Amino acid sequence: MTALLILSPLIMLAALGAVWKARPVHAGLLLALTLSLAGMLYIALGAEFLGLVQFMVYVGAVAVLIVFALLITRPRDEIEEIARRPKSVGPGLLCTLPLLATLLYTVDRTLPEAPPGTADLPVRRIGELLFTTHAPAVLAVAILLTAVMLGAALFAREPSKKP
Amino acid sequence: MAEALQPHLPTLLWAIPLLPLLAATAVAFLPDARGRIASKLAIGALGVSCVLALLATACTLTPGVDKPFRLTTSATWFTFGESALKVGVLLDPMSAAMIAMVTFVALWIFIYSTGYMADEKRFGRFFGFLSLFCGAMLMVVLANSLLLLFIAWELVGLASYLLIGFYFEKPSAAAAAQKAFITTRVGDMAFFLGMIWLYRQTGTLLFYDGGNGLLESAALASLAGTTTLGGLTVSAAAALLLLVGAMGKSGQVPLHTWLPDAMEGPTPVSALIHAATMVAAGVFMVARVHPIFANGDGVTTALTATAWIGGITALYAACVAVAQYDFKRILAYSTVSQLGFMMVALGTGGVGAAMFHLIAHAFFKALLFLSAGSVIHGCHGEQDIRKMGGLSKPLRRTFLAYSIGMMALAGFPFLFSGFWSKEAILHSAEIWPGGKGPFALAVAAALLTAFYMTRQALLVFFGKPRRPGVEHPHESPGVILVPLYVLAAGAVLLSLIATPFWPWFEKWIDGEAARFHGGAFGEHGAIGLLILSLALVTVGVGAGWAVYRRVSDDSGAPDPLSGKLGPLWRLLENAMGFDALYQKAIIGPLAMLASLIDAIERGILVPVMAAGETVLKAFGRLTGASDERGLNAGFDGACSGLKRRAAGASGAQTGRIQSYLRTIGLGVAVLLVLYLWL
Amino acid sequence: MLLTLILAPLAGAALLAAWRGAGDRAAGRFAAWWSLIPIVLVALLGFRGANPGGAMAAWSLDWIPDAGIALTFVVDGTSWLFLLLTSLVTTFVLAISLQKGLTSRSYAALILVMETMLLGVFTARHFIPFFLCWEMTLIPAYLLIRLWGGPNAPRAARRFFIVTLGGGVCMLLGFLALQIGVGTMDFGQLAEMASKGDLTKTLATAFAGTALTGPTLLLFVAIAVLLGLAVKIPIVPFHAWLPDAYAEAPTPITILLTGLLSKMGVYGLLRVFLPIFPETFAVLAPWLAALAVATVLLGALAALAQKDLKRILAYSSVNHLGYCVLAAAAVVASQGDRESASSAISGAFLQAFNHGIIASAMFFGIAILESRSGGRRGLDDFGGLRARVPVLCGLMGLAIFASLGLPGLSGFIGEFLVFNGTFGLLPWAAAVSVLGLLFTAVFLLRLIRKVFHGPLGEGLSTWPDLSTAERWLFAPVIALIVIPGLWPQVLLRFLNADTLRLLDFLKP
Amino acid sequence: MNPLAVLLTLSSVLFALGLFAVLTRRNTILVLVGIELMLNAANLNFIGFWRYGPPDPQLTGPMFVLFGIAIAAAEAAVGLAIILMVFRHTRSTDLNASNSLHG
Amino acid sequence: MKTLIAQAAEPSLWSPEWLPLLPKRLVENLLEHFNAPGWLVSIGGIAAGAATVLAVFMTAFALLSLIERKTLARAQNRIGPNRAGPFGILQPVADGIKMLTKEDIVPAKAEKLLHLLAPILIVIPAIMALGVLPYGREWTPVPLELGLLFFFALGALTEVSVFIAGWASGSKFPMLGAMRAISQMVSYELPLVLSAIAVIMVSGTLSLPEIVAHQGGYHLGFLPAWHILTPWGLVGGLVFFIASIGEANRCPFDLPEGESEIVAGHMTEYSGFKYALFFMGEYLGLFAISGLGVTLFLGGWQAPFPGLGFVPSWIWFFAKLAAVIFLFLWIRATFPRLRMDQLMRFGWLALIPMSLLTIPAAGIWTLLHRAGHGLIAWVVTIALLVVPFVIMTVLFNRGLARSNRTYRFAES
Repeated sequence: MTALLILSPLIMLAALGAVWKARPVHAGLLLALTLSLAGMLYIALGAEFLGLVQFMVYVGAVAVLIVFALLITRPRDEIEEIARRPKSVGPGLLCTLPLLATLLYTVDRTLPEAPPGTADLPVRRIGELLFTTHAPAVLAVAILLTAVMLGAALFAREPSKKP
Repeated sequence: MAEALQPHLPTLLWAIPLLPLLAATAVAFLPDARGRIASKLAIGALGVSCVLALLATACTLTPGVDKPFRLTTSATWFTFGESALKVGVLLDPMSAAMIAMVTFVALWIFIYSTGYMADEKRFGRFFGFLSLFCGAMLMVVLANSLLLLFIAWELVGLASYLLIGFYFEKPSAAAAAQKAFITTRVGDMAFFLGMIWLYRQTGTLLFYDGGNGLLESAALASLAGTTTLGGLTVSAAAALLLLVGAMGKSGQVPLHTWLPDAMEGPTPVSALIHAATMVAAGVFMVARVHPIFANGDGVTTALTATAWIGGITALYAACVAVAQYDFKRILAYSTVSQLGFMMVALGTGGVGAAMFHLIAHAFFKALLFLSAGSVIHGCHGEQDIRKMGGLSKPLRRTFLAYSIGMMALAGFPFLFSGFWSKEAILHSAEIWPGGKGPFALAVAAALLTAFYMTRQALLVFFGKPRRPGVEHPHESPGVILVPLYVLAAGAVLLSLIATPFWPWFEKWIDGEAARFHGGAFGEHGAIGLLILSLALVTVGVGAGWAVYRRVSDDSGAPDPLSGKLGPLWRLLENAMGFDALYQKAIIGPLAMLASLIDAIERGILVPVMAAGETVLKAFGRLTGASDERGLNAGFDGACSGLKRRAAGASGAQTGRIQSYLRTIGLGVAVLLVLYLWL
Repeated sequence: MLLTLILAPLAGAALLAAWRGAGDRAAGRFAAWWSLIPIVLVALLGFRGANPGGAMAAWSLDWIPDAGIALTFVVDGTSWLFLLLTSLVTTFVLAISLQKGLTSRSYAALILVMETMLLGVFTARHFIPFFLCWEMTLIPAYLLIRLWGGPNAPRAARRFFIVTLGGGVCMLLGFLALQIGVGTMDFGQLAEMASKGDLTKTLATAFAGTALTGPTLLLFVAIAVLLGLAVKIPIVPFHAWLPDAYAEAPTPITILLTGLLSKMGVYGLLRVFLPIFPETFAVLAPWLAALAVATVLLGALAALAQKDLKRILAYSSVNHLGYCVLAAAAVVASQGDRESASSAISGAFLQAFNHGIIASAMFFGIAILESRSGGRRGLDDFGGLRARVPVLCGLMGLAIFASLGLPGLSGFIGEFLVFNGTFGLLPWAAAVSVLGLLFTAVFLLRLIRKVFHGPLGEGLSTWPDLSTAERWLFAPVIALIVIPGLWPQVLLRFLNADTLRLLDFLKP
Repeated sequence: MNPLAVLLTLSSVLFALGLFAVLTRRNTILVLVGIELMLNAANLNFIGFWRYGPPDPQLTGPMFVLFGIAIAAAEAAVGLAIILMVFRHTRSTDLNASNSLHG
Repeated sequence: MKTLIAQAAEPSLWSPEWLPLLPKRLVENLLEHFNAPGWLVSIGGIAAGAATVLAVFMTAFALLSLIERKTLARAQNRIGPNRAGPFGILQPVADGIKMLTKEDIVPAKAEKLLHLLAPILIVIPAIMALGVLPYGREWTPVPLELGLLFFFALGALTEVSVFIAGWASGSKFPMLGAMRAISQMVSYELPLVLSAIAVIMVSGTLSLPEIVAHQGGYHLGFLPAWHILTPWGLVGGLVFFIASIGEANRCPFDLPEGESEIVAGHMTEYSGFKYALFFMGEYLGLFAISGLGVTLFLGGWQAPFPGLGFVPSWIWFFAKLAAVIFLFLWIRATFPRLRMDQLMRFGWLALIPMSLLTIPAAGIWTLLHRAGHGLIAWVVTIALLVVPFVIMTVLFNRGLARSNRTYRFAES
């Protein structure tokens, strides 16, 4: 609970920064921060495995990929980059705020008293489930990832310069 | 020796036909340039087969046993449904005599061929085909199953086809090959039907199978017990069908026409296939299934038919042979005639006589053909006897061998196997209770045989060389001559084992021990028959001598007889017009029928189909048009109106995803607000 | 495994479709190699053998359970034989197309699609997948004839398509009637009902309004189904589409048509029609036997009158498949003569298989002649070729002799079994049909004489003999002609159990 | 205070922030950042309900998160690859620059 | 956070096996003696344990910086540092003093905060990673249940910090260096993790002490049951080793900081203490990853021969670690630096396929061993690994011979 109370505001702040920061790289790094904080939150909640996976995948792969892409696609003049605050904030807020309000309202209204819950996430059990109950899903994800790997490599390849 | 061999006999028996077949297969893969190797391979395989065959024959000579030696093996070839089809080999005196003869004669003909065909481009191929033939022929004689016999029978036909068509560049050879195959196939189809009929009736195709075989009592009783159309027993009907098969193969009238044409093949082929062995397969087959033919009371329909057909063939072919000019054609017709003799013997119950004549004929007819080959070889390929004459000097050694064969065929007394075998046949025909017709026909044929052989001998070897004719005839090399003498010796020596004094051969075939019997001539009027034979030979040879003693030197001069016989001569010259008859009565109508069917196909069926198609097409056009004019037009109009109106509305589409998303989001937000708060 | 087998060619076709940059030869080579996959799978199935229930492999999916429509595919020995034939012939066709420079990407892909459909037909045990595959073979076949065929190909292809489609529609109508009347289109269930005699009763109740009796109704249904099969086999007089289609199609495709497509008809007749309509078939049997005899004789005689080598062989195919129909007619006439009936059934299947192989070899020979002579294939265009191309002549001769039923080669076994079975049951039909065997020999030997024998024809003196590639292409087919001829058990062992099972359905 | 409520609030806020980023950021990559945030919010929910829900031997929540993470990685990779391709064409990552589908 | 409590009843405080835990236990005993609360005791214990590890590796770091220079010098026929102290043994001290006293320069265009953060972010994960390794039978500073996963998760952080370092410097060379470093680390992290998966499959656990325990015992009485001595383990270990060279940016994969091309990569704009931190981070990372390699494949603290159990287990660990580190140095002295495209090509086309192959091989190995077919397992796994290896070698070499030289990553 303590960790939750400490981490939640941090996560929100970091996420806010990721959304609002003008420089894309800052936003990307803040996303990494957000995600790693979320990973810590998972660990604090007892899901160490998920937390560590979150670290590995989100921080180690996704976030890095994003900042990497940001670097590659840097525009020629950096002034343009600085000017890129979020645009049409009004409509954005108009969409987002009712949603947020609804969500919070619903949480507030419908939530029963939380039971003490279980904090045990046995990795062995995860493994068993993955390769028994969820084996087809694992297979599907494996195929998906392979396809993604090949596809991404194909997409991102420099178009071959034919004479 | 024979005892030591006994346990291995089944294997050895299979090996006898398979060795030449394997050699043929191997030769098939050799290139043409390796002809010498091919010939050595073929001769080697056949030599081993020959040794094995003689050993096997030796095994059947067990004296003192009062029932025929019979060794059978069988194995399941395939199963269909629950039924198994068995094939096997059979060794009894009949097949033993045949394998010994086939391998021995064939071996010498092989050797002869290495000389005769030496200049041939496709030398190796030739030996491959010969090997194939020998293997198949041996399979025919060894088969213990009608099916296996039929299979080998057809393979023999294939080999014959290939060898007749060996000079396929010649259209006549190609046509002769096709004719041979198709004519024999007519018989084969009857054989096929007969075989299937027997199989359906008895459930087996094995000849001897420990009491369950086709030729054993149970099956025979079943065959005789069922009658079919025309009041014939199944036995008779099937036997007649088999007889048709035998007629095709053995060139009996009216399926004989292919055999003279088959002389288009190389001479060794004529000797081996179309004189000694294959054409005798029909006779052998009838002899093999003789129990079916003779299945019934007394003189059965099948036997009668066999005897009459044999007699007619014998006389017919002898007549035709008188009026031929081609060296080999004369011999071919003589073969047909002699096969007729064998059929007479079979029809009149003389299986032993028929088999003996078969073996003896194989020797002396092979000898005659080989001599003919030697003559043709020496005359640079000339085959017309009118252009020869006086060859006894330049071709003295050939002439010697030829004269032995000629005398055997003509039935010169005592020293020659032909005399004794013909004697036995006439004897069998004479005592036949079914009538004297076949006997009379055979006697007439025997007379003519002596006549036309004398004619041939005189025209070819005596007198002076005719002009225009053969220039510089020369003697053949030793490799050609040695086989001649070997066969000549055989033709003479065979006469020792089947005289009435010591009828060893016939008894052996029947499975009895032979005794020396000095008084044989005293029985059944045999002495009279002997005198008749002597008279026939004398008259025949004398008449020949009288007519052809002095023939003009001009090779263009007509035959002395042609003037006297007039139109009859021309009829004989054309072999009584069988070919023309078939052309008009069968081939022509068949071709017309085929064209008619083709015309119906193209003229009626296809137009019907096309008409149906047109109807469909018209329907399609109609619906298409209605779609085009009616439905589509209306739809297009509606669409274009809609398009115009839509153009105005498309301004809202900015192409910016986020503006779309925002719109969606606003919508969702409004919905949420409505849903939750109102 | 079965599904993999059926879909493997389709996957190959899909890959070809996706491979945009493929050159013609590359595509052809790919397809030929790819088509080895079904062969390997079929061989594996064969090695695995059948389980006691008789099925080597099975796959089923309740596709539309409400309508009782299931995608059921089963391989038993008989199906296996046809699968083998299909996979072998397809590979052969792809290989010779490649060798003759005919292939292109779409060509190879269409052939592969066709293979999948054929595999489906030969394994389907429910009418819906059966019929889907059955009709789907038409589209690739049509396109292949239409696009790669001779000058009159469009017309021939159109007729082929329309006539066979018409037959298919008849068949569909028949089975729809069964679906409406009986409520199932599963072959196994229908056969089960038929053997209990329920089919007639149920049909009569369902169509009570038509005032027709059950047997009459069943007769209509059976005739409708039979029409579809008759067009495909084809039985005289429904064969009119065939000579043109065979002659106009490019020769490899002709191999497909005769080697595989016509086998669908035979397969359907014996495996589908026979068990479901045994009694009706028995009523129809004399007529069918007459038609079969007509097919045999007419095919042979018509072949005698042809001048085009491919048309000769086309009619020869008609003739040979006539024996299969004859056997089928004999089977229903058996009335308990199990041995004859099993002989006829085995014979028909063997004949179908062997004809597929032999026809492949013969048409391949024609294809070689065509490519050497620049497209000529008239009977009189050649002559004396045996001197120039002895190997081709020898191999072609082997195929021809197998075709005319020379013992020791595969064609004989089928014919022997067919006649053996037929003679016991329909002796006259058998006796008359034997004439067909004779005529077959006549026109085939005439072919040899005109093409290979005699003096060398004009302009043929420069012909090369078979290349190594052509020899290797011939080799497997020739092996498949020789080996089953000497050792028929190699094929029959797959058939026997099924034959007996099929007979059990016919028990009165 | 109810820990679940805290978690859900957090996730709601994260989701809203992510949505806001998606709707307003002009750099396509940062739109992707927003999407990642939203996904993470969803994951957080799953974990929250697993942690403070009835015991579940099937571990549905964590399994879902696991797959979610894997698919998010895939989605990011493909998304970035697409963005790179677009960037090569237009030399810009501005989402509004790729509006060639406008009406 | 849950920890694996696997420590048995404690024997004498001074036994050699327990020697490394002495500080921790002393502090704990002391605190307990003063009746400190439980959490304080454990925190004190952890701090003392961490301090022990840190002290050990700081010393090792200092020594290694010297030994590396000495070894390289020997390899290049030089003498190496020999001025400070006997045999130059005081050289690290001298270096340290120099580093600390240098001016700390921050470029004008740099992002100040991130620029400061980067070196710290590099060191911290390295130290944390060192905390989970099992150094001895009784000595695992923080015995996590998910130790291996934890280790790799920390590895992810390194990439971010390298990126920050490169980007925050605000100049070209660090940027390029960072991009190289990241692409390299991402590429080489994959084979690293994949080859570890085989180990996880066979030992069935993510806990590092358990993995080491699993490698206890001897085949045939003398052959240690280390993973490296199985076919898949050999391949996996080699892949792991090569990938760890790449992951640690060591020669011949040291392109990100290749001085001849881009000065010093992402460290170009750093000086003084920050530079020292980077340096330290790299060396600690090297220790950590080598330690992990030793743990996963070389049997951790297990003795190489039976009968050597009397030697304290942590001595074995450090001996193996030293051997591996020496291998790193040796390779650095031997091989030339690769080109970027060669590096990527090698990583994706050679290491990843081979590491992928170890996974089925390990699976088959386990299954067959469970079924009792040890010999078959050898044959099958060897075939499974060798055949594709040969094929790949052929293909790889053929491709190399033909490929054009492209400098794709230098373009943008």
